[in-house]
Amino acid sequence: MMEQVIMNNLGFPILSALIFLPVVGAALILFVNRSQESVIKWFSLVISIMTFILSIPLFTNFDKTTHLMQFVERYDWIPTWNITYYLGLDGISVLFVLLSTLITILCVLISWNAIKTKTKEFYISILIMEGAMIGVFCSLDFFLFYLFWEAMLIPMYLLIGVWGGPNRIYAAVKFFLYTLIGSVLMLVGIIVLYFYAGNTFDILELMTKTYPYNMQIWLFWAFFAAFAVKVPMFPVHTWLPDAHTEAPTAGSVILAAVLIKMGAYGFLRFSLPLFPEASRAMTPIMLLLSVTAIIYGAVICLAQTDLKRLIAYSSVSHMGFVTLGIFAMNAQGMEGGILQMLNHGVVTGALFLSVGIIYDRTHTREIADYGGVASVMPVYATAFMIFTLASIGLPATNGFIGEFLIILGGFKASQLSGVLAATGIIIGAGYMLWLYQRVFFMETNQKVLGLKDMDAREVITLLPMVVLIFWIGIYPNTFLGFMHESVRHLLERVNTGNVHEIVTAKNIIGFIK
Amino acid sequence: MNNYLLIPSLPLAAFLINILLGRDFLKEKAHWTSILAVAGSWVVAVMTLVDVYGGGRVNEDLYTWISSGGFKVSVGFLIDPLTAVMLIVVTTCATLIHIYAVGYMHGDKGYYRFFAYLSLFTFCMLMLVMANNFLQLYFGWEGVGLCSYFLIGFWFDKKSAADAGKKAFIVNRFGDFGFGLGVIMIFLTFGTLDYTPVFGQVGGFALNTVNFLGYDVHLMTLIALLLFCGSIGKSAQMPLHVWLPDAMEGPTPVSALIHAATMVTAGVFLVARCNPIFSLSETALIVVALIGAITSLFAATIAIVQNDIKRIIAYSTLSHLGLMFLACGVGAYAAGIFHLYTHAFFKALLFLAAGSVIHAVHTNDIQKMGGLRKYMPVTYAVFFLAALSAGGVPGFAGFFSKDEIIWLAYASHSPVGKFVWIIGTIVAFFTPFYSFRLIFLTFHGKFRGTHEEEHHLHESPKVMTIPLMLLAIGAVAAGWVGIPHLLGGGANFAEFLKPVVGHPEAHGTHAEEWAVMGISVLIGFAGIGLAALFYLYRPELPVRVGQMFSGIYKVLYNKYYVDELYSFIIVRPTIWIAKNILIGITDARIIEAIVNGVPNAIGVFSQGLRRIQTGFLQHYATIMAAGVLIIVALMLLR
Amino acid sequence: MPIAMPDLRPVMPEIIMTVLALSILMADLLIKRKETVAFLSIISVGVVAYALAGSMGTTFNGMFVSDGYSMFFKLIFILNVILTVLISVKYIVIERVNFGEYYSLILFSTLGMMIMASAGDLIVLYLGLELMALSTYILAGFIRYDIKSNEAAMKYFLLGAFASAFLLYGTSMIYGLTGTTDLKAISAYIVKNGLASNPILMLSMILFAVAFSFKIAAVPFHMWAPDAYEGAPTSITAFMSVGPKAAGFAVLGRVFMIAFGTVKIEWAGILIPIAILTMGVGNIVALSQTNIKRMLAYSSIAHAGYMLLGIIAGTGEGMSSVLNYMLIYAFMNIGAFAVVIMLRSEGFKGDSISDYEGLAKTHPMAAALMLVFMFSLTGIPPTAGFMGKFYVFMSAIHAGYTWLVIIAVIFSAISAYFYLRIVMYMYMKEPKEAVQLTTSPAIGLALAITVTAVLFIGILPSIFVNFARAAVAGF
Amino acid sequence: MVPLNWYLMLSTVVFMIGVFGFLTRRNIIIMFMSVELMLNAVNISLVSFSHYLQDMRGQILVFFIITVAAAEAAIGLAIIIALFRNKTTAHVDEMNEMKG
Repeated sequence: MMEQVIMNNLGFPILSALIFLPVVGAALILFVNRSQESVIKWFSLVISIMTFILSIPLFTNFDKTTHLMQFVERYDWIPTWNITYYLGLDGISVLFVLLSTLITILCVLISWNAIKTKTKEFYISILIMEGAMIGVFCSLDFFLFYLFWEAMLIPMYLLIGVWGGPNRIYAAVKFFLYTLIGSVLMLVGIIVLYFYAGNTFDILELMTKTYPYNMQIWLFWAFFAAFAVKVPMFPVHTWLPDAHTEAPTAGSVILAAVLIKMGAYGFLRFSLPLFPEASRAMTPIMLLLSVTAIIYGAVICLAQTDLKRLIAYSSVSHMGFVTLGIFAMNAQGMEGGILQMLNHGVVTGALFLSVGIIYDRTHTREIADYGGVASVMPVYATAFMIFTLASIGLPATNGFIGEFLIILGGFKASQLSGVLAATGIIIGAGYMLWLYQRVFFMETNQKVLGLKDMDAREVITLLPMVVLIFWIGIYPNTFLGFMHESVRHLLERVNTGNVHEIVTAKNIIGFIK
Repeated sequence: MNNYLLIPSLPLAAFLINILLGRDFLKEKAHWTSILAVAGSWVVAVMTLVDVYGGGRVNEDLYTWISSGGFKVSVGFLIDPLTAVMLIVVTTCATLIHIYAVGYMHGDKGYYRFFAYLSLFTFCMLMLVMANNFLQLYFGWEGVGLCSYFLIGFWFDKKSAADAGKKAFIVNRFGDFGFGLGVIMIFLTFGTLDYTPVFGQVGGFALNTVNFLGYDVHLMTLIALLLFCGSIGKSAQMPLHVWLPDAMEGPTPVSALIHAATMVTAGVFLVARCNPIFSLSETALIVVALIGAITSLFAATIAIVQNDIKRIIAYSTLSHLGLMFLACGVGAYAAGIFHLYTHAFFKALLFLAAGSVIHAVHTNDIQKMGGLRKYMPVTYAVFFLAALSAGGVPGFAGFFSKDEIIWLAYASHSPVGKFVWIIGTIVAFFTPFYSFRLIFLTFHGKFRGTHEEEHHLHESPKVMTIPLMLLAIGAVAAGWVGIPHLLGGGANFAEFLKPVVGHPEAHGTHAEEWAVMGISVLIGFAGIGLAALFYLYRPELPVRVGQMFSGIYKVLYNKYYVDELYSFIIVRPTIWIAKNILIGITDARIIEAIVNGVPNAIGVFSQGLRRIQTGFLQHYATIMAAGVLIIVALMLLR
Repeated sequence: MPIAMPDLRPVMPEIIMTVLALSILMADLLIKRKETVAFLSIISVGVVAYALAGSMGTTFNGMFVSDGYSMFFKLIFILNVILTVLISVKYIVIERVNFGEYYSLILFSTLGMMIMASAGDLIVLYLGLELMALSTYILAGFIRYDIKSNEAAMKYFLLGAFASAFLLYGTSMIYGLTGTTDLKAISAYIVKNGLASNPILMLSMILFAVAFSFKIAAVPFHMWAPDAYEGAPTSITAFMSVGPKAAGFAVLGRVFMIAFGTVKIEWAGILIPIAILTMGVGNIVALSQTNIKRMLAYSSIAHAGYMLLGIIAGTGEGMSSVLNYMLIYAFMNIGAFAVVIMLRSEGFKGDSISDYEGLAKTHPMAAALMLVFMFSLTGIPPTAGFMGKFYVFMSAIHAGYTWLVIIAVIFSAISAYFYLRIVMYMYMKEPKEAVQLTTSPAIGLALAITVTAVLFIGILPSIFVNFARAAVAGF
Repeated sequence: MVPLNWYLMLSTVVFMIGVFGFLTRRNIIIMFMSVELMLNAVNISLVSFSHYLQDMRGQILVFFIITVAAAEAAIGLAIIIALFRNKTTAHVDEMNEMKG
């Protein structure tokens, strides 16, 4: 059975090009002499910019009036297992491809002077990472998806482990093992689905089937293992602070901006439509975990003394919002969730970029080593303030739109989770402003005296983020417009089938409502 | 009226110009952009007022802001009498304070930044009052909060300033938490967030109840109280008042504009704006009235013992805001707004005059002032006028609005009407008392600072005194637009707002009205008299009284220990939990223990398993043989 | 009685192999340059590979079967020879054991494997197995002056002989029970006489399982492997980790699928605990190794565990997944050993994991290759290792062993730790001392072949999977 | 006629003796002899089966086993000699260079 999709009609295979341009670029870097660092850097920059330019048609030519997959490419790949090379985008995934291409440019820029050893391998890793990330969002074949999903681990492991901080090896291994253990369970789930659905990995076709309830339940948890770790949801979040803290700036940015989005994306793309009944039955548990993550992450931030660790825990909190929105199972929650994924990518990405900028100067992440930075680096302080405000969800920044929609959706789904999630916003303001105060305000710390304000490269790195923050904050419909149809379709799918409730779910419903 | 968009856009443009170009290009000329912009807004606002007076209304959507599923909200503008009044209040005060700030902030290294923030604030405040839906209101609401944060912490290298800014923002977030939920409830109830359809439909929901977190509650009460949470935060009512006194860390023009005239009154505006909802819930109104009354009294009592000139005025502001809520709570929304309007003038004036004083003596402590009258005659004069107005001396602006509130409280249906009237009257004693205590301590007597300081005393420059004088006109005359029928006026202000907020029914005779007015006026004069006695003629008395009631004095001086209480029950426990339980136990001892413990256990297990591989051939063979036997045994057991 | 000449075509590759191996043994006396011998042995296996093409068929009354299945394994063996020889050329010079017998022994061992793969009768199976084993014992102890090598050979030899005895005991039982040693006939006899739950049959299956488990180094019959792998010359470790293992799987598959195919449930019950133990012990003990050869030994044990899953599945898909895995394993494992060998230089052992510290800085190319092999052994896409595991898991799940696969994937995730440790040492630590790499065109070629194959199969596995499928089609 | 079972029992007993010998003796040569004992046990059973089944296969296999055992002995002794040269002992307990 062939599902209805819109084949790519741009005249060139845009998605393949997006995936393979960086990979080919990385392969070409292999042939550059490692002593020619500036050639490597410029070449990577050009490749990443070309990829970004190449991704612009996705933004301009996307048909927002349909939920069907677009820009679809499909070729036989491994006919033995009925595996196809099947790419396509819908409203849920398209924005993340754009985010990935943008973030990569910024990562190349921010690493310009920060990476001094093994430059060649670094840029190869970044570019391969980009290809894999785009691949994850484009794949419509489960096998292909899994391939990219896992392949991503390699460059990320290297990014953290090779160019990271003092405790980088522990962090890298933790990251790798945590995510790997989650994903291998998903692999088992994928194979089970394959056989149940009649030997196909075609995601769209898999979605047209219905699966027995008990199977849905355990597959839901198998997938949960993979996605929850990536998100990361409470209580499997502890790899994130370590990974973020130790990773080099570019690594943290990719991790925050794109990688952890994939968990939430996985829920949207796979868990919900494939196991609608199980997802509905598990909603209370998911809401509980989300709300816990929101408050837990936020409260922990209050006691952090490490700049990156604080932002990492804030990611746990913010991603709690995302999963809350997704499992609210209504249009506002879900669209808010998707938008918040994007927002979090932009804002936390920007925060990590900013931390990187100052880390390059001071080489310390201890908040106590800062103070009064606003006096010496006013432009930087302004940029950081904008990101802080977006992070605490001030109206007219992107954070507000996402969080408001999520709380609205969450409140609709379960009043208590909406209310509790809203408390996360209060605490969020608390830790972010306190952080800002300790770093930027008060008397100028001796250690930051005489720091130079941002140079042009750094300003250019942060500028797109600032623009996006206000763009989404002031005119979010540009972005929300992409997802309306797809979310509507997804919700229809989720709300089909019988209502099953298992005992635990019932109990927890009782607890939450 | 088509140019109403200019009102917010001019300050926005000024903000953008100043923030982008101010540091490198405009520098000490930055004020020009901001002043021109806000003056432009004022002109348009006046034109708008004229239009509205002539019956003109605007309710237009500019563009769709957010749309998701059934949720759709626009950026849109509503201009009706209430908006028009607020526009005038905001733009007038803002213009004068901008001008004043030119002198006050002269030479500050953040000069351009200051004006940029002021413009941004003006923009947000205007968006707040001009919104035609709740979400845009929320936008302005948070926006002004942000500017308040920026401006309180303007001198961010001072820890106290940075702390105060942060505190203001976070305390406000507590209120906004409720406000936001209120907005969500409104959407879930009405399916829209636009004022017009929401207020149009409220009647239909008058008796509905809703299950909220397991409790069945009256829908309108719930919504009204949630919204009121926002007001409590923004207008610094009990129990979220703690941020306002600290906010005095900001430059004085900021205190005048944001923490007296405009932003803090947004809470009153919100209640007035949502009067259709509040009016449907008697419970909510009672809560509003009581919180207003209690705050009013509470703040007034604190004000009488404070020594920081700005803090005294800040507590006075709290007290007056309480009165406004008191008015709203008894259904007299127009009176509340009227007081908001007069208060904006006299309170801004008080602050600016205080600023002028601080500018001269470089301290906030009134115990170190005294006798300034002869050095700063203009400041003294306007301060005096403002105090008269604030104290409710007949003829001055404050008198008319305050009197209306007290009368309507007395005459209202509200079950707590009489109670809040009593409190209002008590406050009417305290207000002039602390105002004049302030005047007497500051301007009369002998200068109590050093000789060196005395040498530097001087009147402020023209750019500061002229706005003072202009505001003084307002402080004296602003009330004349609302002279009650009783005194032969037309109560025009209330009439003007009637289409929006209606008119409360007053039950009482003219005689009663006279009596109520007379009592409050007399008690007000008593307050002035007592202040004169204490601080002009018998300065040793207050010390003796303080000693006599040292317990009470200490409680008042320490602001009832509310800050300490919050720190003790909220701030410190939260951080303690974060440090010791979440990081210390959950993350480290439970999750990380498992996360690291399992691999460590596997590692230990691995080491153990390694030992089986002893290197001795016999052991290998034995294990093989044992393996065979075990498999055989397994098969036999099967 | 007319003497009928048996059909020799199916056995022709083996005959050619015998002749060539003997010739090389002779030629060694004349040729001074041992590289030439190496080259000749590669040519020889090339000829054998060519001869394979026309060898389909059964001969000697079904004692010798040359079908797709055996063909596939023989290709793996030939590949194994080629790669082993390529990585040996320089290495045995460094170890000062540059003798021509080395190559002929490899060829003889391979001949034994080929016979095993084609065995249609237990007698032939035994002969092949012993030919393989005896040659390998010598190879393991090839560095005569090295105590470790001696010890490796001794342990391997004694335990191997011990295990052979079990095999023979099992064979005699089956023979006594069914009166035949022909695999097809055994199967027919079992079906005809309803012997499914016969205890003697059971016992003999257990003994076969034990003997084959020994060859594939499955727990608890793996004990020889770490020591033999560590002590043997590294090139022979590579050879042993692929050849005898593959041969072991070849006979395991053929005996259990053909002779005992009808009592699958019974032997699955034997193999499942073995598989779980193999994956568990292999992966877990590998975690705490400090010698890379030893670590790879445990890794090879663990991989045997994964492959057992395919056998346990007991389906054609399962078998073909094992074949596929074996092929992939040959590439990635020998590739890894090739890098290990490069680190061995005059006066430097280079087999400790800490020797890899900072390799990425001193020898980025070698480190990158090792990285690919390590990720492939872990099973991270897009490398061949992932495809191999994926296929095995898929077939096991299809056969209904989902729970077993869950155990396998968790162990596979644990295995990431020790493979990544190598990567971590190479990339994330600073070099302690300058490690000299011993390179040669031969080893370069071997690495090129293996890394290309690992990446190619990782991206386009179709050809190989189809090949493996076709191989078991005639089963 | 001697019943088959008697032969089989003998075979089993010899096999077990071989196994225990292998497990308990420490001298490599004796251990190797134990293995030979095990092989001979198999030979006994094969020959007896062959006799009772009136089938030649068993005996053919026995010939092969004897031959292979001879080869095995040659190789085994060679390995032992190589070892003895380096270690001057034939005691397995002293051979645990590699473990863990």
